[in-house]
Amino acid sequence: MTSFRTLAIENPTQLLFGVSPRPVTTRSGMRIGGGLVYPELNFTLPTMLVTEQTMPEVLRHYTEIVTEATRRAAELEAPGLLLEFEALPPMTENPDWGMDVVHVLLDGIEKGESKYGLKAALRVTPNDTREMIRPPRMRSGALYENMLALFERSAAAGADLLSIESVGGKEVHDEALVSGDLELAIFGLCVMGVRDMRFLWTEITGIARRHGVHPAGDTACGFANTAMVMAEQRLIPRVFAAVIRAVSAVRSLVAYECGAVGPGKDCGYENVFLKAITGCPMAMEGKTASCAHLSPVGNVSAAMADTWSNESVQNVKLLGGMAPICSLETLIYDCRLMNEAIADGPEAARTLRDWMVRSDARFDPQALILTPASAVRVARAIVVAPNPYRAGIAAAREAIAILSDAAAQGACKISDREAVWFDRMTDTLDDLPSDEDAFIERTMAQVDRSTFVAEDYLLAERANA
Amino acid sequence: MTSFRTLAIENPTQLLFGVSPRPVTTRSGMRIGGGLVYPELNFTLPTMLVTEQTMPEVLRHYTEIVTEATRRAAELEAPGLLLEFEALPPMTENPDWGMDVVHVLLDGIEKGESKYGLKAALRVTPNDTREMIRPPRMRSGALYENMLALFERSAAAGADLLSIESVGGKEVHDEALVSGDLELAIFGLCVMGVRDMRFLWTEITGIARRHGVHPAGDTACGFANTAMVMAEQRLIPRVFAAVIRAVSAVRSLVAYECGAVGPGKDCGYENVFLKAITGCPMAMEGKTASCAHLSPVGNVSAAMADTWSNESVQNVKLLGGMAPICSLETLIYDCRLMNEAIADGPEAARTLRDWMVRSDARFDPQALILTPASAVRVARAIVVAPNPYRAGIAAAREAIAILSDAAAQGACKISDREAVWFDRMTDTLDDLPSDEDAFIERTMAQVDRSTFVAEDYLLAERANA
Amino acid sequence: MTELDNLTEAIVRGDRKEAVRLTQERIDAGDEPKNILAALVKGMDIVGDKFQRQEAWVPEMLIASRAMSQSLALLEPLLVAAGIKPEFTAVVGTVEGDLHDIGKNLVAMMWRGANFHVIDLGTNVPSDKFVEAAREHNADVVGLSALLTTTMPAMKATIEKFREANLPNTKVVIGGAPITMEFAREIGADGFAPDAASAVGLVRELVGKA
Amino acid sequence: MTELDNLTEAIVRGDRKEAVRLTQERIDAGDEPKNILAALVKGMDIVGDKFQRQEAWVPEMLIASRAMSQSLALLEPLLVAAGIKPEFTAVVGTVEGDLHDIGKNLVAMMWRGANFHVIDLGTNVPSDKFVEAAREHNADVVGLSALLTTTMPAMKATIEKFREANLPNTKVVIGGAPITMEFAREIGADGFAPDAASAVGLVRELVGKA
Ligand SMILES: [Zn+2]
Ligand SMILES: [Zn+2]
Ligand SMILES: [Zn+2]
Repeated sequence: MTSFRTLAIENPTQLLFGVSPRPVTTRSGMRIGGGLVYPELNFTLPTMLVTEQTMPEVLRHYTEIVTEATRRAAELEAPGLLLEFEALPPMTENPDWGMDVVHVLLDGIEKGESKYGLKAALRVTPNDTREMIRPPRMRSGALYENMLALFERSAAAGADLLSIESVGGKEVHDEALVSGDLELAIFGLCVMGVRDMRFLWTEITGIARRHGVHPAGDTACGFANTAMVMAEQRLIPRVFAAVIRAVSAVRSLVAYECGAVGPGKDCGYENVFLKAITGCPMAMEGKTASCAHLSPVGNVSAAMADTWSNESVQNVKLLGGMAPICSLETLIYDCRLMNEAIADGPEAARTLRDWMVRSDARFDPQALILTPASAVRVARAIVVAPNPYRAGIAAAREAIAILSDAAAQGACKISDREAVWFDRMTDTLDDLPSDEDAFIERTMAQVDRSTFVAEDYLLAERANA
Repeated sequence: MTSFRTLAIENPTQLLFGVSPRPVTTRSGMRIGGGLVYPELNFTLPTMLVTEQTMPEVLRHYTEIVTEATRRAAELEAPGLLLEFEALPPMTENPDWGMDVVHVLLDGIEKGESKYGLKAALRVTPNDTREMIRPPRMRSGALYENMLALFERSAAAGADLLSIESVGGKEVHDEALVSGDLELAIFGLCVMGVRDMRFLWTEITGIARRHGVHPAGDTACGFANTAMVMAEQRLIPRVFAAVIRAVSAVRSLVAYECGAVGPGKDCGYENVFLKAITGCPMAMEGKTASCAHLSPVGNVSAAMADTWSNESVQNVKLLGGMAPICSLETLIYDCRLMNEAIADGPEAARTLRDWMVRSDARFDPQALILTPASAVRVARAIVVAPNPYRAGIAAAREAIAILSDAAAQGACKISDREAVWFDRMTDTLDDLPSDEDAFIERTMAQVDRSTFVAEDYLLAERANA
Repeated sequence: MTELDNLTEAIVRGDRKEAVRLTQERIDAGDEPKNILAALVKGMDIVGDKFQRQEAWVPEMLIASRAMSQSLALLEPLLVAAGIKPEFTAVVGTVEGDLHDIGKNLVAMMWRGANFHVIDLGTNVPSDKFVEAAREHNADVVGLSALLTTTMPAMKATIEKFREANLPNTKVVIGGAPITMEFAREIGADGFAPDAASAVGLVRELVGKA
Repeated sequence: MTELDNLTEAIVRGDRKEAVRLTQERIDAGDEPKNILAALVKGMDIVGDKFQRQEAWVPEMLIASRAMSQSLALLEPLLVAAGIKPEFTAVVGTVEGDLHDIGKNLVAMMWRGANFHVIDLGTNVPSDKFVEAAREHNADVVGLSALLTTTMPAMKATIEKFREANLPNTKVVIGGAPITMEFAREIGADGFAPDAASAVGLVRELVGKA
């Protein structure tokens, strides 16, 4: 396991879209992070059941999507196209169904290549179906086995990239969000989440290695994006969500410690910290993912993107065509613009990047925390910490410092009823023990242990303590 | 009637998004063309009938749209929001229904202003329902009267901007497109179209003046966008569609000759020529209108935009929310980016503009013809011509020169089977008489006169000749 | 300010200890249980209003809700003895195939705060289980939640089960990110709440006026 | 290369004069009308193939189609005398409320090129008129076109009229920008063409094999 003790990118000026120190090359020759931003198209079914009976129609949808997407990408002369197949739960529970879709997509990519010379690649993202039972079993059972089977068989079939939105720790983190409890959030992310990801990503990178494909990365979707959506609905403070984002990087980083190479998953906005730490290329999503969710980070999220995604859209008809193709069109033009700037050299690209950053950073703390300057500060706090727990605290403290400084200077709009949370969160952090064991001891005594299986997190002894 | 003999913007470097010599100020204080690009949101009903019975549901949709749009625009702190109500034919045929929608939207705008302090404005675009009968009656009849009634009543109710996608000349222009007939296209656009627009826009500007609102502008949607869509489907050559675009400017210009002040209608890509000629601000649409149609001009179309539109999207649910709100989100972020560039001064804004231009111009002649350099050249050809007919020929010749030069220099990808059309189109132009009367005489002898009513175009004598 | 006003205030502040102390004090003082209950519900109403006006966050509502729960626990035996029942009985759960808690939990919290008796079936709940629970508890309302578009059909199936089961006094309402009014109408739901905050008003309107 | 090959070639080039001249020549030479017809149809097939391979534009197809029409006009009396009928009879039109011609015209052109007898009802066509025309001409196929989402319901209404009218030998197919396979299935259309080029194959498959 790699331990990242220094930053791959020390200087915020080097944090830039399309460029990363460790590019990832697909079999078709796309060099992700090698000087071009590529569109990453996501898509899902219209509202319908996935069953044995509906599988023919399911496959018809995916066939249509890949056929039309490769055609349109070729028409617009995209330098490459990344497709993400984010499985639906029944497809992970029944890997045969999932593999039917994988084959349809790989076939379509191959046809696109032979027909148009289009470079394309596939990311396969099985669901973390382990949580289908409560409390979830994280390291055994049929759900776990089937999930791994879909990874293994997708890799064997030739999927370029493997990803997941893993959920270990979510058992307590939902509660942490609803109650605005930073301590519990750190426990969910930096203790439970980290332990689960170490286990899971050792498996995934092993599978990838055996089949010569790329273990790409994870995302704190179920954690930090849930926080973002709740903040967007004004349920929880945006400053709290921004701090959660910073802390979530400690969890998502584990994939890279276990050997992931990027591009990190699109919805992991914490990828900005991970890019600074690991130098791996990152997928990002923002304004062109509005089909999937609104957000306060529409432009700033593109500032360091190596692939640019629409997150998810149902295969329904819009006036302009099927929705995934409409999304792809916009993504390709977004990428063209960034690639034109790159073509004028890093100084020019930085000009565009800085407009993206300035566009959002003054309106919302969640945007401010994603700027290159913030990214490097939080990333550094993480790598110098002695362990993930302390990294979580350090990330939170650094985020609070960044945000409260900006609030004080009027550089970011933060209302009074949000600003009171700075002290509240700082008090929480001040109250935490510096020793991880002591923290675990203390938190295990308080949490609702019925929601998770302690031994799956190597916490069984603590549970009995 | 103003006759434009010189260009308002002589220098391509001055053709820039967000800035125009003659800004238009809405009652809410938005200064369109005054240094900010504003989002212009378009929306339409999901697939449903519009009848007396369904009108309550119709109004529920529009209420939802305006309520959510103003709220999201305020949340994202948009400096202003332009809403376009593009009527559906039954709403123009029954102005009572159209006005019900206008009132819902104006109410929603007012609430948005009082609730959030949001600046917003409404563009009302009745349908050109005159073509509901064939051959259409252009200057009389119930269809015509109801259309004008919707204009008049919308203006009286306080709609800020009046627009239309007028169709005079389309009776022959469809045929011109399908048969690749440039002569007939010039007749449809520069003889029939111009004559109809002189009549219609005198009416519209009169109405606007009486009510103190802005006559905004027209679009060659039914002409040049039909050509673009056909070219995108590989039905007709892209170079032919690009030339049609240039010629269409002669027709759309008539609105401004009659007193229109902008912003020109979003889907009128010929607005780039009109901005150079008139100095009026212009609405444009591109990559973020992929919900309505795909196009080869996703970025270049933003280069001179004063409002930035999504063209049209049905009020259906996407994962991220109702589709119009998803569109709005992306538009606002697009505008933020452009406005950040403007904030750094004209030189910086031009940098962004030039990336937008370069992004598309080398891939497609339809993009190349919309660049600032092309825009000024075509615009100049138009204003120095003695009459609309000769302006059409001059615009076509200039467009062909721009495109064939670029093809020769490898500056724009134009295939051999497209390039043969340069000579073909030039031969057609060479064969045309220089005298407009002679042209009319000759063409009237050939066209299918059953498709239009000659006297409605002041062509009756020619018809009898 | 009366002692009951102070109790209301303690709920609003989410001051659990003070709320419990004041509740016990009022019980000991012999106040009418229904008046003490009213003071608690009033506190939650104030918090709910502040939340709707964006003056309070969910975490603050949650703290208030916990203060209310503990106070209510003290009061419960007296309410039972006095024959005072919760305003409504509600069953909530996330439909089969869907594991999303938060929206459902927020609705449960809002309903509890309004003094509904809430039975929370959790996530990934089969349709039969909703019907059973509704029958067993004689529920006034059942709330179905879904976040995935792929589980929206499970919502439809659950509503069909309710129609078959013929429980005319039980209203079935739905909510969740992908749900629209149209969908609710299409599948024959009795009501639809676009967000947790409007779930209380929905039930009061649907059931309360019936 | 035979004389009939030359005729095919003239059609492909869209050389109307030469096509007409060669047709008359072949008639005068006493060639079998059905062979002359085959040469014409073959020309259009070649143009259609070129179009599908993106080697020809619609304007070129249109020119070829006009050359074929004029040649066919010469041939028509002989075909009638020989009892040779067009392969299929088709009715096309744009549905009520919709004025868009071009897509419908392209389909008509493709069908004519394939030697279908085509009755074009124009745009904004009420549903009854479609049914009447289909009955009158004993149409094998009716093509409904719509470009507006607001006129898609008119498509549905027209198909319902056809079902009421009970014309079992008439297939109703639909097309237009907003139309999907799903919509076609939903409203009970017999077929759906995503573009004009595929409209010929669709009819041959639907009707030809019946
Ligand atoms: Zn995600
Ligand atoms: Zn238009
Ligand atoms: Zn429009």
